[in-house]
Amino acid sequence: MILGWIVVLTLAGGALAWSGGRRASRWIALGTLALDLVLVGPLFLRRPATPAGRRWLAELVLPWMPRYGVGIHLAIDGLSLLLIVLTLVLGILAVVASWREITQRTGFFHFNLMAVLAGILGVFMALDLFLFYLFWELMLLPMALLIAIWGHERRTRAAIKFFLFTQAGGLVMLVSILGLAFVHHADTGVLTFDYPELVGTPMPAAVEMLLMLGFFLGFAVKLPAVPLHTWLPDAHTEAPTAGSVVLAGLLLKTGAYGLLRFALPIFPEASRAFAPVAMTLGTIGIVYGAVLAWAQTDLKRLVAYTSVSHLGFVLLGIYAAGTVAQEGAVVQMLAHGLSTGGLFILVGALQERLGTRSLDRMGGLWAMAPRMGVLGMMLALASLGLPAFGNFVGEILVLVGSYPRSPELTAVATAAMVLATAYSLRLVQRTFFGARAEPASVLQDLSARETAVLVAAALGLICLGLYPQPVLDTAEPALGALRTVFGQVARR
Amino acid sequence: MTAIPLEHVLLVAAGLFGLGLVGVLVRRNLLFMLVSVEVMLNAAGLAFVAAGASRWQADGQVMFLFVLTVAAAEVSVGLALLLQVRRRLGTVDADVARRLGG
Amino acid sequence: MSADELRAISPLIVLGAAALVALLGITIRRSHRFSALACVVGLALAMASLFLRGSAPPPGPLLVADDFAVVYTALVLTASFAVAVLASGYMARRQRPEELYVLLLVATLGAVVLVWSGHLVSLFLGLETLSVSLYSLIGYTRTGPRSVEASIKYLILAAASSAILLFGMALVYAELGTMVIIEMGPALAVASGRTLVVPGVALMVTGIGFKLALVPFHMWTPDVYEGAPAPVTALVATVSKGAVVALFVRLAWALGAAGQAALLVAFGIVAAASMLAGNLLALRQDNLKRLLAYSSIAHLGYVLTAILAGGPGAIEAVSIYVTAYFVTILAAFGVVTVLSGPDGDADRLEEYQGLVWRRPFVAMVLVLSLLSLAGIPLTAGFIAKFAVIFAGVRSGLWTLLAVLVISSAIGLYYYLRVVVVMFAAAPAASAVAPPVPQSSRVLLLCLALILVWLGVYPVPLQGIAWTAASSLARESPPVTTPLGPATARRP
Amino acid sequence: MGSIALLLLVALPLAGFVVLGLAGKRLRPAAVAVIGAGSVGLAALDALGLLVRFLLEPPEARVIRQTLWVWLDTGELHPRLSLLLDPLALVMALVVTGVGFLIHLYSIGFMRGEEGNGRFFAQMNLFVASMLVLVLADDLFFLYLGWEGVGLSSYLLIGFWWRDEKNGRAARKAFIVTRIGDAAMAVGLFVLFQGLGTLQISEVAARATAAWRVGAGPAVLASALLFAGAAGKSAQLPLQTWLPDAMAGPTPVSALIHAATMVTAGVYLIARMHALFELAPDVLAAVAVVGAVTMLLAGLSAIAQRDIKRVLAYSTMSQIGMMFLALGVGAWSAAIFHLVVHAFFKALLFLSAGVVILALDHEHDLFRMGGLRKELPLAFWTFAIAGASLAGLPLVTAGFYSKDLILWEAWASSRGGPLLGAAGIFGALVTSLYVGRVILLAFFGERRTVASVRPGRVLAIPLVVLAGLSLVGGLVELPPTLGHAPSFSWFLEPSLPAATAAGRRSDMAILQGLTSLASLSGILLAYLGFLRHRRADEELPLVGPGVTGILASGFGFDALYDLCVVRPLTRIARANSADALDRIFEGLAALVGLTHRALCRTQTGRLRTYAAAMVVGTVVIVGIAVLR
Repeated sequence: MILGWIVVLTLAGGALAWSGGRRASRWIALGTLALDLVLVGPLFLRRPATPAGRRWLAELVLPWMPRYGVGIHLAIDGLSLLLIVLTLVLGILAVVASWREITQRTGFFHFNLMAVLAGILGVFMALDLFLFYLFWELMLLPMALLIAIWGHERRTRAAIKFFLFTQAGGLVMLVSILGLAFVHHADTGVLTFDYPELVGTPMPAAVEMLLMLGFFLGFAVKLPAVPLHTWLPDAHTEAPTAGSVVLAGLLLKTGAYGLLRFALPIFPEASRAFAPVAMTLGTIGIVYGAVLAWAQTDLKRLVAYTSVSHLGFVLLGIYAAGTVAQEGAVVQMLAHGLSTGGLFILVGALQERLGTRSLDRMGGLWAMAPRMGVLGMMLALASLGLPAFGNFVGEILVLVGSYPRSPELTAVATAAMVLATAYSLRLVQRTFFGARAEPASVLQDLSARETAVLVAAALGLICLGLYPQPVLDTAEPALGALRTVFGQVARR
Repeated sequence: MTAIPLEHVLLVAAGLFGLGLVGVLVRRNLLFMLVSVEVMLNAAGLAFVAAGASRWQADGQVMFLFVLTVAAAEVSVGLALLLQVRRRLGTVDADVARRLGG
Repeated sequence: MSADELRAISPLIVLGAAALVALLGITIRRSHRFSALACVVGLALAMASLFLRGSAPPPGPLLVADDFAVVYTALVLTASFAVAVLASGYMARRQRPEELYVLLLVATLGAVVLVWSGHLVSLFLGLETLSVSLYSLIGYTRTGPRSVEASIKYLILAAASSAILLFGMALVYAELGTMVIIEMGPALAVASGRTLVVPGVALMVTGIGFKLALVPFHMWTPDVYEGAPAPVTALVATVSKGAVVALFVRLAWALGAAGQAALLVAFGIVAAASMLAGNLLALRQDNLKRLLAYSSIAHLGYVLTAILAGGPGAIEAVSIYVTAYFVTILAAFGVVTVLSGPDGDADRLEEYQGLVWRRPFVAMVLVLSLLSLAGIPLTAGFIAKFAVIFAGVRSGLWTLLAVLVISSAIGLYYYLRVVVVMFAAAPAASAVAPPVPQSSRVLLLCLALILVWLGVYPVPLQGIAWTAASSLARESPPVTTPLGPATARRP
Repeated sequence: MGSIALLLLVALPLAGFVVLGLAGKRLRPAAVAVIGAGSVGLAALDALGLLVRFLLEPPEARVIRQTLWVWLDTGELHPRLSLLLDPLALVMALVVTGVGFLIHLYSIGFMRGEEGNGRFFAQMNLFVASMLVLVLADDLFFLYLGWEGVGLSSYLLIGFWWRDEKNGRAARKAFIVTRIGDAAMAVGLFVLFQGLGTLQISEVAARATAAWRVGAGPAVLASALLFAGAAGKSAQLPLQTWLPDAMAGPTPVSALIHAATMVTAGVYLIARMHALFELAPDVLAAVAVVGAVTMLLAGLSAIAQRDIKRVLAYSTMSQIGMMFLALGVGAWSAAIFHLVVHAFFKALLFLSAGVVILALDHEHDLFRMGGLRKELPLAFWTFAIAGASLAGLPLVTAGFYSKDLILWEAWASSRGGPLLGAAGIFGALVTSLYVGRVILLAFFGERRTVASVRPGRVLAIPLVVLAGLSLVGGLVELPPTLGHAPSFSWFLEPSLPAATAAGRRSDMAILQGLTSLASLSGILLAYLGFLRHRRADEELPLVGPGVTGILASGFGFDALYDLCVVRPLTRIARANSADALDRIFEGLAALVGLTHRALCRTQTGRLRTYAAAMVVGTVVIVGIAVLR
């Protein structure tokens, strides 16, 4: 029953924050998210003790539209629990990070932020495909408003581009969802959108491939698979700090989660046939994202393209199928959330102080802002996949898992680590080292609040890097269940 | 006398209808466009009368009566509006009144 | 005409009486309050009488009063009620507002007759009553040249289209020999040749197509929507289209047998063209009323797609769509009406810049209606779009569905563009809009609440739509309609 | 007890890093020095204690294992963070902590007054900790963690003086080039894991020999990739261009990281995985050839360098080439012996050069030094001793014994051959030539600059100790011809198989004579070329300016890579920085916009256009209905 409460609470918190004053709205938002985390806590502790039979840690089933076979079916297993915790943590980081940055209409800002988070929580919980689609669309509008109202120079164009890309993908997915429901209806005479019942619907290969592609397109736009990624840099660059953190840290994960939860188990044969193409797309994403990140002069665009590169690993890991690769994808999702979220907060702090995001006007900031330098260095090292950070564990697991499936792609993906080094070090060099581009401007170091946020992100990454076992144990039962449906794809 | 076959009358009605339609397209003066619309309505009425007659039913003629009344109503409102157009836009030429567009 | 037969057609009588009372009221003493009151009360009474009709069917073949008709009549009456309320606010600052309410009542009467019509004569009469009263309604604000131009354009084109419709009816009658819509199906099955019926039906479709503003006949829409005063535009967009949709569904259901593949292909092209052209034309419109006009063309394209899906499921989808469309468009034009000052309607996009921060309540209603038009979840529009796609997937209209997805993706652009403009920073010197009259404020609130309520919990709407669909399906003779496989008559 | 000592070995420098990292700014320089040097010193003592413990025990009992925790456990991959101390690891640990401690002592004096002193010692401690992890790791993933940690600290320390953009670029170049090797090594690990199912080093050796026959595909692929990783880290061809630029870092950094320890990590890796490499003979041959070629190229390049540190950098590259040659011919313990001895004299060379640089206020150019014999006697004598050991002065220096052992193995062993032996001898000649040149240019001839700073006592201690070790170090491994006491290779026996080269003692004597002759003639040539007939224009005698240029630029590898890899990639990336794929969607949007404008033109506003459209529509629909 907690699940329903979490989503409702987040939305209510948002509404309350809207009505509250400028100062109150921040605390209300923070309080709600903290309360959610408290609610989710016990689930996390109950994790290993899920009784054998039951697959879901918590479940909520309510009737909604019986005529169309639509019901409110929320449930979480290990995988969605991890992502929910990530959502709440990054939500808190985002609220704290934009404490000072948002000055006008903070109430409405926090309402939109909480609405996005509620949408994301819903996506991770929904098991009814109609409800899933509803939450999938619901998180877009507040995000677009976040970008459009509190964004930077070309925010309107970026907001509309972001909205159109994802909505178009969503519409294609809606048609596939309905197609799936009707195929199931034709087969069993029962019209339902419930995920457990739809899994395992027998269907001819051509239809299965078509429907799977519909789902894949919807998710590939969100998890930016390369050709469909061009909305990401604009949206991230123009979004306010909290927007970028939520966008990079969470919205991209909904695509990956969708693939793991819906695309693979419902269409095992088609996914197996499609796996090589998807893995190649993932690898192209890794290399293409890295090369473009290396060539950017705008700091936020650079970090945005690194997301494309990191999520390429996730896509590679998901379709490499097998315990190691998919858990690597899950760890990579969490690590990317923390590292890129942290980097965006840092870049936001820099933009607040220097008024610019362009690397050419930065340099030599180490002397004036050593704390920012050290934390920036740590986050950059995490994003280049240095061992002892979470990203490394994620990437290594994905590569180890995907090697048996296709050695060539894995070799190319590993080679991309060098490109990752190039862009990460370039980022650190052009901001903190070298001569000062603008000696005049005085830069005061990170405030206690910002330092706390970044230290939290860095510590999270180090814990994930040195001892990822709790995360792996949580994800394992969920992925195991998905895999039994998806069949033993990876040769041992 | 032998009944006139339905097709002939329908052809006449169709011809009349086509005439009215062309009238609407060709004429520039709004008044004459109104007139040609009336012609179209009456052509349809004629078709109805013919259809009814061929089946020895009175429905066709009843329909024609209604067509007449409605046509009259339309024309009256049309002329009233025409006056307004003349006063407001200063002209009755259909092509001049194109402030709304795009 | 026995007493219960009279009761059977009581809504029409009430409407007629209300129109007379309003007219007489004007002759005695022109008072805006009285006319408005008469109109509103008349509509309310008509709505009440709609449910107190008793079971007896209306006399003669002219009128049919099944659940389908009741649902659509209720829709039409509520829409007119809303327009009346909006008009009372809008006309308060204008001179000689009283006649509008009379015309409004007559237009509503025409629409209801159209919905109830089971016979070609009543069809024609209902259509023309509605059209004629619309001519003068559109040109009501005589002072502005634009509304006069719009009304004359509408008049000529509407008259021509009804002539075409009439000629089509004549041909159909010539072939089938009956004017009663229900009997046309069996008559068609038994009829020897099809030489006259097919062109006849095609011509009838053109007449109806004009009223629904489907693509080849859509060109009048933007000019009339822009020219006409805002409440009248709302009337044109909702009542006129809704009634004609009801009629089209009834005709399509009855004449199912006549529609060979050819007609279906023609309809498919029209639907696809409407969806694409509607959205494409609205892409960079800076005039809100023209934008809403084009978007309503696209929406009627979606409705036509639903109709083409065929079977009772299709009728249910259409009914859901029309209801959602009514509520949304009324809300949208309600906001435009409320914001319009005496000197001209608030249709330029600049006037809506930063509206959210200047007039939060009104702006939020417009945002909600735009989102509903775009089909964003938690709004009625989403449930409607879902129902249409549901029907489309069920009947496998893949090409039309592809066009629907593409065009609604395009549509997202301009809806969001307006929303983003409204959320942008408010310009410094923005004209102070007139205060919102209390009645309009309550109406907008109700419309917004319904909009969200239908989006969140649409089950009652789906129930009503299913009763309408099944009632229509039940009455038609057991003929296999090409619009879908033989459907179970009793759900 | 042993495992706690082992844990302490790694924990001490790590603790030093954490303390200095967090509180480095607030501590006084003295405290920073004590913590920085102290932690490594204690680790050195700990290592010595372990050495004593090992010597007291019988050879087969000389192993200590300690598992920290299971890093992660998914499917069948469960790497453990576990440490393994065996004689090989202990020797490496001794070198890292021993030489490391001496260099830390030295850098207390060298870095006094530098801004960011705390940061320097923190990063040095991080390096020592990572190197110890690399050396002691029992799981290849844990080794990889140390491997990357070492790369990171080398990046941080090369770019220590971050204000100068040049240092930043050198640091980035070093990290990226080594990362290319690391990527190859990672793929090697995947091959191993897929083939053998485990990455436990001891386990890998056992399963490899069982699962794969000699020359088996996966074995060759895995060893080749591991060799690529080793070549990257140890600056061997083709990934050697980063080492000369790495001299941008402070001199103690060059001494510790780019001479004594990090660059030898590749040698340790191949020695550690010798069982795997033995399964791929042609990879071993490649190792030998690459080693020899790098030795010669680097040696020749060293002759033409102007900067004293770049000479030593190329010398290091050349000496490591010799170690790879030894590994290639299967002389595992000889390579490790040379590694140890090389650590002593190369560190000493850098430290004494550091004294000279400090004295001349950071002057690196040889041609602006000269005649410093009397000015800096300590620097002169220690540099001379280390130089002699590098050149392999017969009998007196440690370098002679270690280099001679390798040359003997290269000549006589089954995998070696006359060609490799000859290359080795010629390498020895070239080595003594450039050593002689440096000593003569720097310390003899007329004085050009005044030495302003005298080295303090703290600097002197490490120099003296290392000088002693450079001389005495060789006695640990006496060849059969000179007293036959191979105690070093005997000590390494359990970890590394003994050298296999059998051959008559007389042949060995002849070879030793040849190598001695080569080193002496090298010094003579240097004397003739650079003191007696010293050229005014600073060119190399006998060879034209063109050749000098080629040698100075290290055979033009930098320009080559820049031309065919770096520049094209930058140009492509910059050209596409606006993301060409975006054009697709921008184009789509433009197309839609175009159709919008076209359609808008149809809305002319004229009544008759609308009527015409309606009529045409009617005709079309009726046409379709009737005709189809």
